[in-house]
Amino acid sequence: MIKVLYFARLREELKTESEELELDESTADIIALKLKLSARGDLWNEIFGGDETVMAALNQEVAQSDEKLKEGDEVAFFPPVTGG
Amino acid sequence: MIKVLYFARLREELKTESEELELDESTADIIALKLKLSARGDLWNEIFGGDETVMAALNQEVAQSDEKLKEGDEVAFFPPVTGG
Amino acid sequence: MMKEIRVQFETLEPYKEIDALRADNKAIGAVVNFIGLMRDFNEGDTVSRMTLEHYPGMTERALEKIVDEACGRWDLMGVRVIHRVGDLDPLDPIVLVAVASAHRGEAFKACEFIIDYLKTRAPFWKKERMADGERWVDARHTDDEAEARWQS
Amino acid sequence: MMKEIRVQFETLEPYKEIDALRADNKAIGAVVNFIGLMRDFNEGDTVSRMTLEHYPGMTERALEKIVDEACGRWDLMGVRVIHRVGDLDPLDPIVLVAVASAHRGEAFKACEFIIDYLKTRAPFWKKERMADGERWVDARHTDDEAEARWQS
Repeated sequence: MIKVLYFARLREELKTESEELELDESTADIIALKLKLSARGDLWNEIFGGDETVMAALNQEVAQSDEKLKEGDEVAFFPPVTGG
Repeated sequence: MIKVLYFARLREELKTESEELELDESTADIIALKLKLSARGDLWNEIFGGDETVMAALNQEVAQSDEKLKEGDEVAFFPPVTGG
Repeated sequence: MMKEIRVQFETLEPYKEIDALRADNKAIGAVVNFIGLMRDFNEGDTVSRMTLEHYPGMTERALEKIVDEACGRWDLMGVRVIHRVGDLDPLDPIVLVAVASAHRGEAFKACEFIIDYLKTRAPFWKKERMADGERWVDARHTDDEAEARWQS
Repeated sequence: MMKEIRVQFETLEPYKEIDALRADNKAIGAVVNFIGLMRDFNEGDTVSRMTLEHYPGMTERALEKIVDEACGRWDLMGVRVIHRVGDLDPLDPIVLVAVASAHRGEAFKACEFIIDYLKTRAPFWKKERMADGERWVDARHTDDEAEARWQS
């Protein structure tokens, strides 16, 4: 299993704070995971399949799209940060 | 008359806080005034005739050596500033 | 090096933090601090309230990394980064970055470096409430430029 | 633009000044401030006390000029420059430069600009007291370099 978290605008629009997914082909790396999520259609497709800038973190560090996932990983998706 | 002020190390070493001088050839500009002061010998010569960095202000603005003096001017001599 | 990094729901009290940073250390000659405040106006609209969300765990790691990087680049005697989350009203401090050093040059650079990186790398998100609804704040392009300055 | 420039024998209270600078102005998004503090150590010696002398009249004019120059260069909402004179003990604030603006970049630049110019252009002189006597502080070469950065 991997844990997937959503923050800010994403969390609100997707009405999802977090979920657990099986680790398999469709969640092998972050880019695969994004494809899987966009396949859910509607807002999921708009957010993960479109032009929107979505940042990803792997185990609480900013991650690149091609980073491989392993059992127990925590992946987070969120819009560009606006703190400070 | 012109007024001449001394600050910090200069004030202490010369044991002079301020003095009034006649406006004449020997006080026509700041460089002439410095020559006049160094001619007093001893510490005056060391400070105004030597290698020491002495800054000059004319009417409370930093001044160049060749600035002309006129009746009522306030000239100040002091070491490089060290505030802040 | 005294280092303190905190994310809090409680009101941020900058002066208390600066006092704690100085901690009666007579070797400190310079304290530079940045206080980010909630404005009642943004992008042409009056903003009455703000909610700050963050990613617990990642936030602290990101801030630690930024502060450690600053400590590696400059000779510092103390750093404090305190960031608010939750609901804020206009005038409320959002963030404090306070840096102490023997001389001012390093404190200035480190303070600006930390806030520039925080703005682009620490997972905080602002949501503004206006008279006619609410909106998530968009990332500012100028923040990316500010960060990029340090990469040389 | 709220501007306050002061030279005082009384204890400098940075937090009071920063509060006055902010003055409940909800448009201020950034406050950057520099606090210069008396250190108990300089040039390898323990310093127990310090006396600051200045040139009344010229000091205020010089500070006004520096602040006006900063206000011309950057878009600021408030500037406060308060400088101590007289006798100081270690830990005492010597100078506060506090700058408020809508966004942080301008406040950082203006604050550093003002203290850099103050260090080389405002007529203050420090005298340090050590266990075995006293001495006038020499001007620092790095201060000239800091000022020169802004001349381009």
